[in-house]
Amino acid sequence: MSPLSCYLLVAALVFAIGLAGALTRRNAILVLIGIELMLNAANLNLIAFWRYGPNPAALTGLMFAVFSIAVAAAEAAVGLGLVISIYRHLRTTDLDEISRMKG
Amino acid sequence: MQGTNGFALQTAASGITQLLWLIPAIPMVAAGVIALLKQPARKLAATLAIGSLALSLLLALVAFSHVLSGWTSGHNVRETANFTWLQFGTSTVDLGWVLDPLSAVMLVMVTFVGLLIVIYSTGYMAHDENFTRFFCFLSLFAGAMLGVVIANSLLLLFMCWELVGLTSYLLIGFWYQKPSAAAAAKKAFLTTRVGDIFFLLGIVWLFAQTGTLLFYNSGAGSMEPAALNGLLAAPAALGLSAATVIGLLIFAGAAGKSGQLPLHVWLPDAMEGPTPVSALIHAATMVAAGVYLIARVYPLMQAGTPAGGITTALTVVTWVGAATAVFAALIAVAQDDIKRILAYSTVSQLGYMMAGLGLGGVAVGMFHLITHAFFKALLFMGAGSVIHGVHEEQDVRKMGGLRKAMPLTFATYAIGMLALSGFPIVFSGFWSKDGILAAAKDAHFSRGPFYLLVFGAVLTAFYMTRQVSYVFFGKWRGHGHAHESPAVMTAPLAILAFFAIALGVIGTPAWPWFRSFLEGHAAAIEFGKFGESEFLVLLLTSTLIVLVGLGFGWLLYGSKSPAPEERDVLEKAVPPVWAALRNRLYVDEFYGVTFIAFYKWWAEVADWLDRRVWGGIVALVIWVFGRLAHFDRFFDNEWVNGGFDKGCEELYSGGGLLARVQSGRTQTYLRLLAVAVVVLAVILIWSSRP
Amino acid sequence: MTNTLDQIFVLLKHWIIGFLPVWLQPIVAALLSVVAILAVFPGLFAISVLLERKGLGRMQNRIGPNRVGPLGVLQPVADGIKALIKEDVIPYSADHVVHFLAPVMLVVVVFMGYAVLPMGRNMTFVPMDAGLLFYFAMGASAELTVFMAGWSSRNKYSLLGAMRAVAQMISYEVPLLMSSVVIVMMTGSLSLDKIVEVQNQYTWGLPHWFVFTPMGFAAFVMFAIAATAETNRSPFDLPEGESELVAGYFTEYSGFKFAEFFLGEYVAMLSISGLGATLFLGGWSAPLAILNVVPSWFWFFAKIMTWICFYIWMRGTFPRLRQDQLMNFAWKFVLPMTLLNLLVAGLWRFMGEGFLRWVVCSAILLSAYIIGGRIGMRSKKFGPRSYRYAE
Amino acid sequence: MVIFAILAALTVAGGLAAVMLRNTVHCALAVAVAFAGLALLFLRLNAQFAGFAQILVYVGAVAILVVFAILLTRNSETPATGVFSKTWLAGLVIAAAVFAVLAWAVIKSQAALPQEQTEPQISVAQIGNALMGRYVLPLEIVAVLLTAAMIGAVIVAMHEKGSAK
Repeated sequence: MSPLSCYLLVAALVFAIGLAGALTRRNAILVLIGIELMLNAANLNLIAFWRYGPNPAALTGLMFAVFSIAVAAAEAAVGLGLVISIYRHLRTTDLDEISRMKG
Repeated sequence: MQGTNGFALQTAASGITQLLWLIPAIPMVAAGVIALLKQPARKLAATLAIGSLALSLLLALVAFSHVLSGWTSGHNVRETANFTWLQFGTSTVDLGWVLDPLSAVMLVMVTFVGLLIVIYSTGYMAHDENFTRFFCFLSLFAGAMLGVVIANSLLLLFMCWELVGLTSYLLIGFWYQKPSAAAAAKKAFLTTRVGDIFFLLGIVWLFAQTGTLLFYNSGAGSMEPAALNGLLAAPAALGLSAATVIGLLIFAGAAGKSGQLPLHVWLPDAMEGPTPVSALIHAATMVAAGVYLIARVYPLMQAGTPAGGITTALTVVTWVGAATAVFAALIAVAQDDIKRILAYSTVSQLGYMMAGLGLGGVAVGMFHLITHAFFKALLFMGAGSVIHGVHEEQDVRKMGGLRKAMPLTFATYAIGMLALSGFPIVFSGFWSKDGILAAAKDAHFSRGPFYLLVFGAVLTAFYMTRQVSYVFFGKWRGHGHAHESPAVMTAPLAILAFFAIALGVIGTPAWPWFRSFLEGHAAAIEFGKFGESEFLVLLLTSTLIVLVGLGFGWLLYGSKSPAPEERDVLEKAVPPVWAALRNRLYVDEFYGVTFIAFYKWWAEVADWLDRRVWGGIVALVIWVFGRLAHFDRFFDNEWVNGGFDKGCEELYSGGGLLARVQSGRTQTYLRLLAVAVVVLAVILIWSSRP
Repeated sequence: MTNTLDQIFVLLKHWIIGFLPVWLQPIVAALLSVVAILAVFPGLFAISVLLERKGLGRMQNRIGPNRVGPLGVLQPVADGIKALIKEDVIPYSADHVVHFLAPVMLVVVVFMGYAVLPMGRNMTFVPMDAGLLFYFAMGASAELTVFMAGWSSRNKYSLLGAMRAVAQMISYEVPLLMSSVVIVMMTGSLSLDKIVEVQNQYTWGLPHWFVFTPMGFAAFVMFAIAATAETNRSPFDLPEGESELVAGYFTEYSGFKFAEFFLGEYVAMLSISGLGATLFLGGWSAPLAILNVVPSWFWFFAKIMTWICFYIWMRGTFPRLRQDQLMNFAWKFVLPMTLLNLLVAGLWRFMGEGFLRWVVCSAILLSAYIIGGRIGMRSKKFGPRSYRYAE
Repeated sequence: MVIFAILAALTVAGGLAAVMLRNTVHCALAVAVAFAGLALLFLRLNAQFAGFAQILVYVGAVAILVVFAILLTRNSETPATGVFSKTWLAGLVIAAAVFAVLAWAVIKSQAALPQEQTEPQISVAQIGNALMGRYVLPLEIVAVLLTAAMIGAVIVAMHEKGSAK
C-alpha cells in the first residue's frame, strides 16, 4: 500500500461522498457543497500525483490544482448566485420541486 | 506604322506613372462619397463631382506634360506600373497601368470634356430631384472611363469597360419612371453585352495563348513582338492565325461599345437619357472606349501585315467602319428628333474612326476621335441648351428661328455643325476627316471604303444643314417662347467651340504634330506640303464634297419653315426611300423578326414541351400513383391500420417513458452522468488490462 | 553585549532545551515558543485595555478606571477575575456545540497568526516561506467563527451583527491583501522574515522602510484603514454598535466565553498591528542606524503599542459610519486605490533606480487620492455624514 | 502515516457530516472542516502554497458564501420534511458504485503507480516564476474568468429593482 495509493483512495472516498451528497440531498445549496467536495477530491488527486510523480520540479499538478481552486471559487460564486435568484423566483431551493425544465 | 518599333521603350516608371491610378480613383471615390449624401445636399454633390474631375484633369495634364517633355527631348515615353493581382499555380494575373502618348492624350481629352459636361449638367439638371444620384453616376462613369484609358492590362480594361457599361445603363435609365427610358437602358445594356461576350472570349483566348494580359511589360507583354509572333504562329480555324481571330473577337466588343453596324441599335435609343449623359456617352466616354480599345490593341490587329497590304482583322474593321458611316448617315437624314439626328451622326462618325484606324493607323483614327469628341460634345450640349430653351421640346419641326432667341447657342452650334460636316481649312473636323479620306484613297486592297466614306461625308453635311436650318432658321413654330440658357450652360459651349476650331491646327498634313506625337518621331513643319499636287487634289475633293452637302441641304431646307404636320421635302420626292430611312432601315424590325422572334418561337416551343410532353408524362405518373394510392388505401384499411395503430400506441408510451428521463430534475441528470462515468471507467480499465 | 541582549530570548530557549535529550528538543522548543506567545500577548492585551480605558477617559474628560490598585492599574486583573467567576449563560434555544466552539476557534486562529510574525532577530516561531499567505488564511478563517457565534445564539441582534461583521470583514480583507501585495511586489517574497530583512538596512543612518516610499506610504494608509475595519474597531465597529444591536455577535455570550471574544478581538488587533509594523515599519529594525544598540524585539513591541495608541486615538475621535457608507467606502474608494497602488508599484519596479521614479509615482498617487477624495466627498454615498435619517 | 490517518479521518468525517447532517448550517460548517482537512493534506504533500490557498479560498470565502446563501434563502432552520430527495437510494447506490470503481482502479493499478521518492522542495518564488512565466496565459484566462464570474454573480443575484446586496 504505497502512500500515493492511500491518498488516491482518500480522494476517491471524498469524491464518492460528494457525489452521494449531490445525488441525495434536496437542497440546491447542499448539492453545490457536494460538487465542491468532488472538486476538492480531484485537487487532492492532482497534488498527490504531483508530489509522487516522476517530475515534481515541473510543478504541473500543483499549478493545475491552484488554477482549479481559483476556478472553483468562481463556480461557487455563480452557482450560489443562481440558487439565490432561483429562490427569489420560486420561493424554494428544493430540487424535487424545481422541475420547470421538464421535457 | 510599325507597332512599338518606333518607341525606345522606357519602362522605368516615373512618379506620375506611379500616381496614375489616382486619376480614375478620385472620381470613383467622389462617386462613393456622393452616394452617401442625402438628396438635399445638391451643392456639395456638384462641388464634389466637379472638384474630383478638375483634380483628375490636373493630374492628366501633369502626365501629359511628362510625356510631352519626354517626346520633345527625343526619347518616347511608355512607362508602365504593373503588379501581380492573382496567382494561381505558376501563372499569375497581372494588372497595371501604362502612360504613353495614346493614354496621355485620351486622359486629357476625357477629363477635360467630362469636366465641361459636368459643369454644364449642374445647370441642366438643376431642377431634377435626383440631382445627387445623377452626379454620383456621372462621376462613376468618368472614373470608369479613365480606368479604361490608363489600363495596361486587358483584364483591368475589361473591368472598367463593364463598369462603363453598368453606369451607362444607370444613366440612360436615369429617368426610369419613363418606360421608354427603362427600355432604352435595357437595350443598351444587352446589346453591348453581346459584344462583350466576344470580347471576353478574346481575352481568355489571349491569356491562354500568351499567358499574360499585360499590354506592355518590358518585352513580356502581350502587345510586344515576342507574344505577337507566338500568336501569329498559332493557327486557328479556317486558316486564320490566332492573332487575327483574337483581334476580331476584341473588335466585336469594340463594335458593341462604339455602336458599329450590327450592334448600333442601342445608341440612338440611348437618347432617352438626360442630354448631358448623351453628350458624355457620345462624345467623350463610352463610344470612344471602343475606338480606344482598337487603338490600344493595334499592334495585335496589325500583327503580320503583308507587304503593302493590311491584315484581315483591319480589313474587317475598315469595311465595317465604312459601312456604318454611310448607313447611319442615311438614317440620320430622315430623323426629326434633334438628338436622334446627332446620335446617328455619332454612329457614322464612329464608323469613320474605325475606318481611319483600319486604313491609316492609330494616329488618324485617334485624331478624329479627339476632334469629334470636342465638337460632338459641343453639338449635344448645344442641343441640350436648345431643348432646355424650348421647354423640353425635341422635335426639330416644332422649332425654328431660334438664332434670334438664343444667339450664343446658335453661334456655338453652328461652329460645331460646320466642324462635324468638315467645313474646309478652319475647322478641326475637316482636317481629321481629311486624314481619313486620304488614308482611304491610297488604300491598296480596294477603293470601296473611299467611295463609301465620301458619300457619307456628303450626307453628313446634308443632314446637319437640314437640322440647323430646321432649328435655327425659318420662323418659330413651337409654342411658348424660347429663351437663352444660363451662363453655366453656355460657357462650356463657348470653350468647346474654341477647341472645335483650334484643334485642327495640330493635325494638318503640313504640321502633322499629333501623328508624330502618337507615333513618336519628331514633327516637322513643311508648308511645302500644301503645294504638293495629290494633297491639293484631296483638299479640293473634300471641300467640294462638303460644299455639295451644304448647298443641297440649304437648297432643300434653308430658311423655309414647313409646318410640323407638313410632309418633308424628300418625302414628297421619294416616299419609299424616305419611309425606309425614316424607320431606320428597319434594323430594329429586322432584329425583331429574326432574333427576337426566334427567341419567342423557341420560348413557345419550350412552353409547348412543358405543357404537352412533360405535362403529359407528369399527368400519367399522377394517374398511376393515384391508382396505386387507391389500392394502398384499401390495403391500409384492411391490414395495415390495425398494426400501425398498435405501433403508434407503443411509440407513444415509449415516448412517455423517454420523456420521464427529461424530467428537469438536475439530480436525475447528475445521476445519469455518474452512471455513465462508472460504465466508461469500467470499460476503460477492462480494455486496458493485460 | 548588545548582541546578547538582542538575542536574549533565543539564548534562553537554547539554554533550557540544552538540558534535554535530543529527540525531545524540537518539541520542547516549540512548546516554549507557544508558551511565550500565550504569555506575552494576553499581557499586552491587559495593558492595552487599561491604556484604552484611561486614554479614552482622558479624551472624554474623565479619569477612567482609578479604584483597583494605584491609579487603577490593576483594573484588568479585576476584570479577568470577574469574567472567570461569572456564570456562563447559554440561551436555551442556542445551538450548543457551535455556540461553544465559536469563541474557542476564534482565539485559536487568532493566536495562530502569530506563528509567522518575526518579533525580533531570529525570533520567528515558524519561519515560513509563505508566511504572509498563512497569516491571511488564518485571518480569513476568523470570519467563519464570527458567523458561528452570531448564528448559533439564535438571536436576531447576534445574527445581524454577525452578518454585518462577516460582510465587513470580507469587504475589507480584499484591500488588506492588495495593499500588502504591494510590499510583496517590492520584496519579491511572501516570507515576513525576508521582508523585514529587506527593510533592515540604512542609508545615511535612515532605514529603508516601505512606508517611506510613495506607494509604500499609500499602501500603509490603506492597510491601516482596512486593518481597523478588519478588527471591527471604531469607526468601523458597526458589528457591535451598541446603539443599534446590543453588542453584535457576542450579545448572548457571558462570562469566560465573552472574555474569550474580548481577548480574541484585542489579540487580533495586536497581531494585525504587528503585521502592519512588519510590512511597512520595518518590523524589528530600528528607526535609526545608531539605535541598533537597543534590542530588536523592543522595537517590534514598541511599534505595536504605538499602533494600538493610534487605534485608541481614532476610537476617541471618529464617529461611527453607516453600513452603506462602510460598504461603498470599501468597494468604491479603498479597493480602487489599492489597485492603482499595484500599478504604481509595477511602474516603480520598472523605472529603475533614480530620482525620477519618486516624482512620477508620488505625482500619480497624490493626484489620484486628491481627485478620488473630492469625488467621494461630493457624492452622498460615503460623503460627509448627513442626518437625513436622523430627523 | 499516523498523521496522515488522522487528517484523512478528519476530512472524511467532515465530508460525511456535510452530506448527512440535517441542519443546513451545520452542513456548511462541516464542509468547512472537510476543506481544512484537505488543506492540511496538501501541506502534508509539501504543497504549502496550495494548502494555504485552499484555506484562504474555501474556508475563507466559499464557506462564507455558502453560509450567506443559506441565510438568504431562509434555509438556516432544519426543514420539517425529509432532507433527502425521493430518489436518495438510487443516488447512494450510484455513488457507492463510483467509489467501488475508483477504488478498484486504484488498487488494481498499484503496481503501475510511482513509488515513494524524495520530497520536492518547492519555494513560493518558484511557483511565482512558473505562474508569471510558463503559466502566464492560464493565469490571465483565470483572471478574466474570475472577473466575469464576479460580474455574473452580482447580476444574477441582484434584485430586479437593481440594488445590489
